[in-house]
Amino acid sequence: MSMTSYLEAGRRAVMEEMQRDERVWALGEDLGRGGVFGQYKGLQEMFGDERIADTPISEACIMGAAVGAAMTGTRPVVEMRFSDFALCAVDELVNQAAKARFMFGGQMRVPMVVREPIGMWRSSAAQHSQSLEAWYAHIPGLVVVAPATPADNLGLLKTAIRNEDPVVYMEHKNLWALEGEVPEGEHLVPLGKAEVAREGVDLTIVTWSAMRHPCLKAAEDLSAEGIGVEVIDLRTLWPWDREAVLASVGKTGRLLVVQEAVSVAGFGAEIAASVAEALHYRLRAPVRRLGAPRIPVAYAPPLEDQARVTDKAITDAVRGMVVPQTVA
Amino acid sequence: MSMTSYLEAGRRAVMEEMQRDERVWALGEDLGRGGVFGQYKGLQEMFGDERIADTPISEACIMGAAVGAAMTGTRPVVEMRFSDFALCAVDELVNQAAKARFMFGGQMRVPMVVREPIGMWRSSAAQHSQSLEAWYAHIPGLVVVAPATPADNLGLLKTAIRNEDPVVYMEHKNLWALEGEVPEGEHLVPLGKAEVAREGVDLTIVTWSAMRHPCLKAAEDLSAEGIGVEVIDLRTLWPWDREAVLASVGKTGRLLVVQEAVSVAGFGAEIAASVAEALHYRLRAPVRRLGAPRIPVAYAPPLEDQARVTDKAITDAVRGMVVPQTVA
Amino acid sequence: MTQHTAEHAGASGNLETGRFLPILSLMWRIRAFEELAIEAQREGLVLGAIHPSIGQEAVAAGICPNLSKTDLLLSTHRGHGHTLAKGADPLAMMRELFGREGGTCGGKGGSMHIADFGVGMLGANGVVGANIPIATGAAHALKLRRAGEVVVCIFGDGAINRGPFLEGLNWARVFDLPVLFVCEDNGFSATTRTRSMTGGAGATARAESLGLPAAEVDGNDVLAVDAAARTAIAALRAGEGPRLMHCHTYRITGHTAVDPASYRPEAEVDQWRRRCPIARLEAGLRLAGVSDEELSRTRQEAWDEMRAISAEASATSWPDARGAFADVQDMGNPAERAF
Amino acid sequence: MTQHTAEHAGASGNLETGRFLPILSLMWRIRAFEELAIEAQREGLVLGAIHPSIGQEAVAAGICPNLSKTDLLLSTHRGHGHTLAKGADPLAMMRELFGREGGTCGGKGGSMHIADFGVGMLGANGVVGANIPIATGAAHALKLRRAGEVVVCIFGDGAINRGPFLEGLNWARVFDLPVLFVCEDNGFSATTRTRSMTGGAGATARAESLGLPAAEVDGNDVLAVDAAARTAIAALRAGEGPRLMHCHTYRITGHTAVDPASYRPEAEVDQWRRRCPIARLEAGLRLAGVSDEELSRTRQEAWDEMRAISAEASATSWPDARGAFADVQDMGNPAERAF
Ligand SMILES: Cc1ncc(C[n+]2csc(CCOP(=O)(O)OP(=O)(O)O)c2C)c(N)n1
Ligand SMILES: Cc1ncc(C[n+]2csc(CCOP(=O)(O)OP(=O)(O)O)c2C)c(N)n1
Ligand SMILES: [Mg+2]
Ligand SMILES: [Mg+2]
Repeated sequence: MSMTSYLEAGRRAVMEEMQRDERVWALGEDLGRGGVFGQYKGLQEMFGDERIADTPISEACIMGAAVGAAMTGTRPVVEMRFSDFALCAVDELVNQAAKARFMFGGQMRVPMVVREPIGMWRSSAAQHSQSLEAWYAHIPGLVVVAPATPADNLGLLKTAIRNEDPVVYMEHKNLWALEGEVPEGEHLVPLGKAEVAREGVDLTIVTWSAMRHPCLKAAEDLSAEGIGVEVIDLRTLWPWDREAVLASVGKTGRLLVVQEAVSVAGFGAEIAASVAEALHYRLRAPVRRLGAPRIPVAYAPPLEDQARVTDKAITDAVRGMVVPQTVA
Repeated sequence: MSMTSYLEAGRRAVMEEMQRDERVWALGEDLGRGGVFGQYKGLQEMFGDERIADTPISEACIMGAAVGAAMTGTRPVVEMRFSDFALCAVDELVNQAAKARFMFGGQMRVPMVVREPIGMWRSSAAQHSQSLEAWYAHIPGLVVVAPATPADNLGLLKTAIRNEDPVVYMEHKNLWALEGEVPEGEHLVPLGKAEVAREGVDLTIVTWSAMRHPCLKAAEDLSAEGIGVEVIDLRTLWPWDREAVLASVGKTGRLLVVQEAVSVAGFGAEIAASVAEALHYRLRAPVRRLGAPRIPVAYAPPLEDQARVTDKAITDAVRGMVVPQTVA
Repeated sequence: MTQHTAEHAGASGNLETGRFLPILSLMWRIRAFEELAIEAQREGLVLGAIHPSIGQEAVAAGICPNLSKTDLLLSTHRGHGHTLAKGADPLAMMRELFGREGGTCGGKGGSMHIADFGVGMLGANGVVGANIPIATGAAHALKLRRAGEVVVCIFGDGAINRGPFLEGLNWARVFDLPVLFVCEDNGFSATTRTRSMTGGAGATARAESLGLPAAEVDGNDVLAVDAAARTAIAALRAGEGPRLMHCHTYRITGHTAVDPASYRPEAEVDQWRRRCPIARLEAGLRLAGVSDEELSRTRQEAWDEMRAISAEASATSWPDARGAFADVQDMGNPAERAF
Repeated sequence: MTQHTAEHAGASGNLETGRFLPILSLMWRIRAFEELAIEAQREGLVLGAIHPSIGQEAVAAGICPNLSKTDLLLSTHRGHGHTLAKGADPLAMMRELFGREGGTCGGKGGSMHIADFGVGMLGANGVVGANIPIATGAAHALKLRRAGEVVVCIFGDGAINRGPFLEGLNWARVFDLPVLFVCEDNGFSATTRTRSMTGGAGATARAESLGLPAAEVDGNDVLAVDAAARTAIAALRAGEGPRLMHCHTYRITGHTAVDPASYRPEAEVDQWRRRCPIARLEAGLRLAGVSDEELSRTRQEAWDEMRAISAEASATSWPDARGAFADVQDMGNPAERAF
């Protein structure tokens, strides 16, 4: 184990997989200079400018070329810079990458990873702050991953690069600097497996990506009050770990889903609806979601904060759920 | 009242609004020849080729130009042909149209309607059959409408054209030929109001778009068995008519959401989760969703049918819910 | 900009019959395949839309014989001819159009997504212009892999107004990729004359502005197409980077098989019927000494082959419905967890 | 392709001082505004990214004075100069950068979304190239409304590799719209030299291939920019359809204010510092008889104005947090129903 940042863990994942498999390459804008956040730093020096390829500002072609290159014996890692810019390449991802294997009757595979950094990151405003993971979870053919820790960013990105189908890999911009323990040797984290980040008996929080951290903080604070919160970090949104979530809520009888994204039609709705469908008779309180209001993210801090789910909001929500309810 | 097709109702809506307001115009491919389905037939002869504008195959520019034109004193109706092709114009819709009013602090408005026909339509396969209404419901700044009847297509499209913010207006391709009663004079249907298409006391079905019809068929069949199904056609997905849905489920105690779209992370999850949150203690059965499996739509009929929700599947689901459940 | 018109061997009567008789056969096979597909659609055997390339056969037949099986091809919604010319099995293709078992895509794609990766045909595409970045990426992979193959990407005149045209051609130039872009210009974008929607001189001017050598070609003259393709593909193989060919042709049918195409004068269609690329090649071959008997045998064999295929396809069973859950994705496979 | 370089009045010493003294003032105001914004960012007053246009002021200052208040302008992430030149209130702009009440966008947009519709400035944009279709549509609306105004759309050299560049320019030509596209070429797309990512000759060649007259302009010579803009805008007003200007310039700072820009040699930056567009205009004005005193007063006034503005902006209060729920949409307004 050693302390590594979330950013460095992602860089190491790409580096290790490129060393392991010469078919792996990365493409995107400014990768030669290390990428916009430094996630590719030094890799062009190490692997050359063919395998760490700088591209024109052509998101549609970055994504579309990756689809063609994935069909033709290589394993591209696509860098979209901000998930917001990936909106310039949706046909290529959703109509092409996601559907090709099926539409062409399984004649080939499209093994590509699309890195799409999400989330709020200091006054970045409406076009640089979105979290649209729910969109991709809705699209057949895509795997969706949203790591929350350095170790997971290493282990999940490596696994994603080895996956034979397209993966939308959503790192959170506000986590780049986060430090955490990361195993020394080969570290792979399976897709589709959640992590129980904290155990508890009174209520289950299901979350992913950056929200893991305020959830853990809230759980810590609540434990002082005698409330035992179990925190499940989904890590992969499709396929999400239904078994882990149902087992936990089956035990606690209470579910709170916490997401940074807009709550309306967010991925939390899928979790909440699935749990309500499966465990209605075991629930000791109604399922609940906590997410952003349906507003674009604003620039000025007091406005931006209105879109933020805080640990305070989480503790309040949990308290509201564990306090005995009168039947409405 | 007179019998009119769903397609003709949409055509009449555009025609009437263009007659009423000279700022209204339509743009898209092949509109001069009536549009790909005939929804604009005769309108270029009536209004000239400036107001019914044929465009290059440039979806990004069709959508983006509409944004600019809406900011500059006109009210564009954008024709995307198939909602699938609108995936070539997502930046323009989601990063620009939806956010401009907010991002620029309310300095102007973006009054535009984007017609995006959705749904399965005889062996059209994976790139011409999608229903992605859930995506747009998730995006702050957008209104989302999905009419199911000729009268609603007239009345909702007219209201949408008068709306001051961008509207994603999703007609269903399989309904074009559907005939129904349509009022003679001015007919406006308010956005955000559901219709109780059939009353019942045992279970509430919430649905929208083409699924209204198999739901009504199922309700009819079930009434013969003594099961009273209330069918709510949402009509508008954002804002959805929470009051109507909660009132109905408050009465029946049972909710089944029926959608053509992929169930996972579909809009049905929002409805199911909201109802489970709000009415947990009133529910006589767990909420349930019926939608497509998470597969692309295939070409060959036996495969295509696997993605279809039938009235048979609906009656089965309803029966399963009204039969007394043992506590799990 | 190079011009490829009638300045070739064909006009002077000494065309290589050994090369062009098989090309004639290919053109007839394409024609027969599509005529029979249209007939089958009328009979309810083809359920989705089909976009025939009748009248445009010289493009497919002039280009693809210059490719080896491992070279790659990407096509459009109007892709039957290209796919056949690349060597796909017509029976599997017809089964695909009929949505039957054993179709090239197992019945999942239909006409608009026809593909045969086994012969390097990486797919038709239902989204105009979407094949351009994909083809570019395929060429990028070939270059990374130091493979000697080349990629051909065929699209319509309408596609040059979509952004991916610029992004793909620019990309191919920047990375010096072995890809030949072919604008198969039939004058129409569905029901609209493309000229009225196109600023500037068109495909070659745009390609040249992006640094690609480009050639204007008479797309109804298979000899001209062949000559231009041969030159271009040789340059690709020599590592000279991407190129574009602009082939001028015309579609004799409507946009889809059911489009009456009333938006154009009958006289115009007639004029192009007289320029039929098959009849022109036959005339050339006749001049070069091929007998009428051999010509009609070539035609007959093509029709016989395709008639048999169509009959066999219609007698094939439907695919197993469970196939709808296969080939989606391995992780989160809907066959295990559909809803 | 027209060339606009030093072949104008400035070089010969008889430039119109009445026209260019205000332009000098504008350039200083832009420079001072941005230098102070950078300073404010260091002090923690500007929270989001800022993209300075220091060294590029001649583009904004050469073009915008040729526009009336009701003409329209669209800009990029690097839009302070354009916005000021179009007549926006610098205090409201600085407040926007500081995220304060009374900012041009009420603090919702920040530097990357600065806009002032009251003076025809329809917004900076955080998505490269996204302003091109929007500007095209604004011009389309002006044409539909038979309005006499014109639109100017400024974007960077990196934007010409995005699809919307092709789609927008083609559209503007097809509909003959009154829009002037300006490629403000500072040589870089963030940290990458754009030349290495650009096939063909560049912006003018691409525009010409789409049927737009295009001009190459020395973007550090405000007289050249002014002359080219005047010609182009007059043509627009005469209904001659869209045009493009390719202005060659350089950004003296990094891509953002915090980018050290170590990817380029100091000598190159120095060379461009010596071509400072402000110093060049001052030299021209001096030649035309303007006194050193007047020149330094012009400079001083600009700095004084902007210093006062920066101080006032920093003393302004934060916007009311409830504003986050306003201006989203009326139907389904989150102020009424947020979650
Ligand atoms: C992005 C996109 N927009 C619109 C369509 C609908 N469409 C299908 S074919 C076609 C015309 C294409 O014209 P062209 O590229 O010239 O090809 P052709 O049909 O003439 O072979 C259109 C508009 C589509 N499939 N994809
Ligand atoms: C579609 C898109 N891709 C990438 C980015 C990230 N980005 C912001 S500015 C920039 C460089 C733009 O270069 P250019 O267009 O020359 O403008 P300049 O910054 O030089 O003024 C990039 C890549 C973006 N904002 N939008
Ligand atoms: Mg065509
Ligand atoms: Mg630049």
